[in-house]
Amino acid sequence: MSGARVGVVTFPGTLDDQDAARAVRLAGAEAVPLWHADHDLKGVDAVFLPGGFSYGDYLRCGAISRFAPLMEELIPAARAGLPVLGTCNGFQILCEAHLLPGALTRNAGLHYVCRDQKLRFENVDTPWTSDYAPGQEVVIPVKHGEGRFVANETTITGLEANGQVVLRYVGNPNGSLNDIAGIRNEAGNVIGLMPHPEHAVEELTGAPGTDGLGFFTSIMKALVNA
Amino acid sequence: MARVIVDVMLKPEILDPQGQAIARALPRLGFAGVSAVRQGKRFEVDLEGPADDAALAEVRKMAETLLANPVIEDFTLRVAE
Amino acid sequence: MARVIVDVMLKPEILDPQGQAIARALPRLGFAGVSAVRQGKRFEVDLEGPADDAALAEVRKMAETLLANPVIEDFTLRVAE
Amino acid sequence: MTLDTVGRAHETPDERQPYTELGMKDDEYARVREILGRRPTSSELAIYSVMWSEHCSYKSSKVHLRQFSTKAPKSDALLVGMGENAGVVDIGDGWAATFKIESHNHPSYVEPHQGAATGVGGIVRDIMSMGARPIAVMDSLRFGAADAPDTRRVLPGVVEGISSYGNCLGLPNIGGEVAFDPCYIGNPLVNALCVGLLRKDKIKLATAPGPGNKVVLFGALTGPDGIGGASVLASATFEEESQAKRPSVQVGDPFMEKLLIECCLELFEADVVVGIQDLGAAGVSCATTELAAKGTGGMDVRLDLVPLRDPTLRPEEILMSESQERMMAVVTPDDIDAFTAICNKWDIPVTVIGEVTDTGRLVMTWHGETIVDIPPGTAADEGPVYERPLHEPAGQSALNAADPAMLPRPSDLRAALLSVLGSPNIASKEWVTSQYDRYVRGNTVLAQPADAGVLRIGEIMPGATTTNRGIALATDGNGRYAKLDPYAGAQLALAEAYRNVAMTGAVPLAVTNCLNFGSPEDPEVMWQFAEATRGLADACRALGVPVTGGNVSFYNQTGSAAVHPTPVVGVLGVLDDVGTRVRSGFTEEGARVVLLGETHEEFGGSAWAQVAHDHLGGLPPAADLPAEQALAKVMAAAASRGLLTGAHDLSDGGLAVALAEACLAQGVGCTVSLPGDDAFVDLFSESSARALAAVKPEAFAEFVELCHKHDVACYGLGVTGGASLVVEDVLEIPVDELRQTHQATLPAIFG
Ligand SMILES: Nc1ncnc2c1ncn2[C@@H]1O[C@H](COP(=O)(O)OP(=O)(O)O)[C@@H](O)[C@H]1O
Ligand SMILES: [Mg+2]
Repeated sequence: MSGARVGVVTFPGTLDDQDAARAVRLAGAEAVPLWHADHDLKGVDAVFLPGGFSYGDYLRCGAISRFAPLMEELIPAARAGLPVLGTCNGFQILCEAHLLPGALTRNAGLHYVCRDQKLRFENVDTPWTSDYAPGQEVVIPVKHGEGRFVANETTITGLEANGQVVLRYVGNPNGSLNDIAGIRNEAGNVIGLMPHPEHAVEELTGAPGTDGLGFFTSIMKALVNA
Repeated sequence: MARVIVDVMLKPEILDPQGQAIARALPRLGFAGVSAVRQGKRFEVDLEGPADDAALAEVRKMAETLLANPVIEDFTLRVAE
Repeated sequence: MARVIVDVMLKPEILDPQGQAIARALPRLGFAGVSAVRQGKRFEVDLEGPADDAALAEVRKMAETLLANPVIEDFTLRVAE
Repeated sequence: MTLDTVGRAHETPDERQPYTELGMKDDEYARVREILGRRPTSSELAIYSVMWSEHCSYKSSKVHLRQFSTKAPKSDALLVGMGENAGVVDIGDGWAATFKIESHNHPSYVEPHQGAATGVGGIVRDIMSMGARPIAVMDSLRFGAADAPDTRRVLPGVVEGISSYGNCLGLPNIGGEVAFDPCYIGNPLVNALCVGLLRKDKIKLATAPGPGNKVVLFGALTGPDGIGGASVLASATFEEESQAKRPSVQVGDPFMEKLLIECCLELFEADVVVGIQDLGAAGVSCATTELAAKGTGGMDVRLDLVPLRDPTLRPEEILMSESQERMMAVVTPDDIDAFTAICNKWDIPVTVIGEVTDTGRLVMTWHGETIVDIPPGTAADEGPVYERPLHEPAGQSALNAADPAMLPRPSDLRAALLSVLGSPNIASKEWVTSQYDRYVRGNTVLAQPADAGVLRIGEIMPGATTTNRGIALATDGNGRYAKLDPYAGAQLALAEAYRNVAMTGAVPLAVTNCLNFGSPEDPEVMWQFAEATRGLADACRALGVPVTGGNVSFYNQTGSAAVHPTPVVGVLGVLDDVGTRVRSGFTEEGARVVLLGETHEEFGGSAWAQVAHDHLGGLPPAADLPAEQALAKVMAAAASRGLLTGAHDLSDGGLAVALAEACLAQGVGCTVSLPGDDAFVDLFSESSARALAAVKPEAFAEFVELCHKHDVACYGLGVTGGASLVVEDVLEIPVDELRQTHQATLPAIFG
């Protein structure tokens, strides 16, 4: 057994933490629960910020969570290179914390949407995506009411030019600019995506197929080879 | 072209979970001295013509039927300077 | 006890689907003469003390860091009469 | 303002009290005076009026609901039966499931979003109060005609309310129904179901034993929610002119409820709860009287300690407040600190408001003065019981005589299929279900579009004994059938839910129900109610599945026009190995398509009669319960032996719709021929106890033998494959065209 330890954060109102921990384990790593109110990253090698409605998504999704004591530890660690993946509410928190550019806003259709979403990988140059290939198409569920990625023009141009767009929707569910479903920071260690890979890791449950498992096997390999 | 502002707030006796969650979070974020927060909606309605009485009556009707939910919300209306 | 109002609106260049949906619905509901609608948020922040300069500075910081997201939103702040 | 104390009640025996305004009858009020030996205080009146209301006391339905117990089939699975917050069923390997369905019809008409949201919140707390972790929700919805303007207000609001509340709780939505009929225009039916999981030896009950134990209120603060009635009371009693406006609408806070769920689970895990009760319709009144009545018999409560959102609330209003997201627990003095610490961790307000006693009295004080002193059982259990008069509705025989056999039949069956498939009742409900999170918690094996929702239970709780089991749930109801014959209609609702569960390979175990009817004071409605309960009780006995609980919703009517009698039935079943579950529809090419069950010419209340002729008349299909049971046995055996690649039951729209839906499931077409000699009857009749099975070709002989063994008629219709639905010599429709027709309807109406 490897020593790869992936932290899974729980805020009040986090919902997909159990799923994320299961996915981490299925990939062969250890899932370490991290609690929002602790100033303690427990020495993990990577962090997964799961989806949900932290603080009820009141005010703006992720707006209150980003001030949590745990975030005070996580923000500098991420800046220093700790691999961090945020999905859905986790992505929103990463944007609110300015670890990723842009913001996630109300879906253009004004409805919450849960569906099995076709996606295309654009850039796989991150510790969370090395098991995928550029151009590869996968199906992974989305489920959100506020997933429309927006940023000013310079930011978008920069993201595209630097290869920071990781995932694009094939059939845009929410009106995101440039069909953007997931991005990474410049260094490549912090990624945010609206889709939920942790819901596509087993044949029996969740979305059809196991297309999401690659995120977890990728980080596992990255940590073991590190 | 005139702009009318419609402010919509939950009636005072109705629970405002959003406002409460914000108010509860503030001390933890280092903000002291706030006793309550309520969150509502603000609409900017741009008119094609001037904000005369007829137009304001129209916006009022719009607020009553569409912008606010009279079962749980109150609204106020004013012309932007 | 004073009340400070913080109005938060999406920056003009950011798409506002809620405002647009309302504007589109208006003609169907028989309202004419509206050229655009934008929807934002309004916060009523009740202070324990008076709305003096120190308190207002505090609320401004709160608005900048918490109530509004500067990436997509602008805010204004005023003391309620 | 004068406080109406027990002392004052003694001194002013003749003071007029506004019991009529609170919905109490003269004799009910007289009975309260008799119980107490004096006039009630206004607080006591508040308690009795809510506890003896139809909603809380079941005074009109009780005599009929008894049949669910007296006729109950013997069942080893039933751990807790009717009468508790929710029934509990043994699902094996040390695990138990608890489930219940409840209505929030009227609030959802007044304020669709909040009404539906708080409906979900309420049923989830019911499940929590059994000591369970809520693991999924379902919603059964009925609206007026799809294109009616008010439906465009009500439906999107209701769906958004369920979506925002349920999604925020992190409970997957695994199924439900959406139906339309003009009869529901002023009375939508919003029924929400929740299912929870617990260890068999950890069931919690609403009880307050042990004098000296503390009574704890935790969760949201109490505000002036849903207490229109109480303001009447306070102002009428005290000539108070300007009572603040009290909203009858309650607003829910799903975030608080999510914290409450996690908090309760930690409390149960730490074993610091003696008894627990959710605060539902009658708030503190209900929780205190019921806990006290089921415990040692007495309780002292300091009502002024109840933490308030609005400090101006009067005691009567606190007693009647329906503020959401609150729970009450009984805790030993030794455990209070541990209990409080867990609440604090989850940011949940917690307050000790009283103590259990053995006095046999529920005594409440307000700043030291006694305002309530009653025997709690008289409020909780000894409410009035009515045998309401009933008789068959005047038009019933004319309705039954209007046989659909006389309706002109279509010459173009292809067009007939498409028009039924695209009609709002049959059309895809994806516009609704795509707003619900069906994946959260990672245990959803089947959800829409499936005949039943299926959950894996092995990974749900920490410390779970390893198990491969799963549970399946379905809800069904058909107001059109029940209008034609409420006895049969209730049986058909049960039969359909039972059949839907059986389609997954699960063995149906237990039943919950929500009975939505008009006014019980109308003898014709009461007849419908009596017939439906009798039908349901008889059918539960025949199928061997006990009723574990449910809910009655009366007064669903506008003026004198009642909704169709609408019993909605939920069935829970168990799969020993969830890995063997059968998926819905055709999932692979090359499977043999088999029709199970007998088709007769039955068009009363059918989808075709409605869509083609806007007709409701005749008699509903016969409910053949032994045949349903045999069908379920075949499915369970076939699933566990792995003979099937898919299945789908036949219901509204008959074989035609079932074939189309089976093709749509995964985009796999089929080529079939019809067994009978009247293609129209074969395709559109709605005979019950029928299903489609997609059988692995190599298992065909074994499957046929299985059917023979259980005496289930089976017809090989053809094979799956291709990109079209082909009914030889009758019609051919590309799956893409089916999809287009099926999916376009609701988005075209609701945007
Ligand atoms: N209100 C709802 N909430 C959740 N799921 C729903 C709802 N309405 C329909 N569904 C799901 O959509 C699918 C199709 O519904 P329906 O055609 O009514 O099924 P059936 O005829 O088998 O009862 C089923 O999986 C059902 O559970
Ligand atoms: Mg079905």
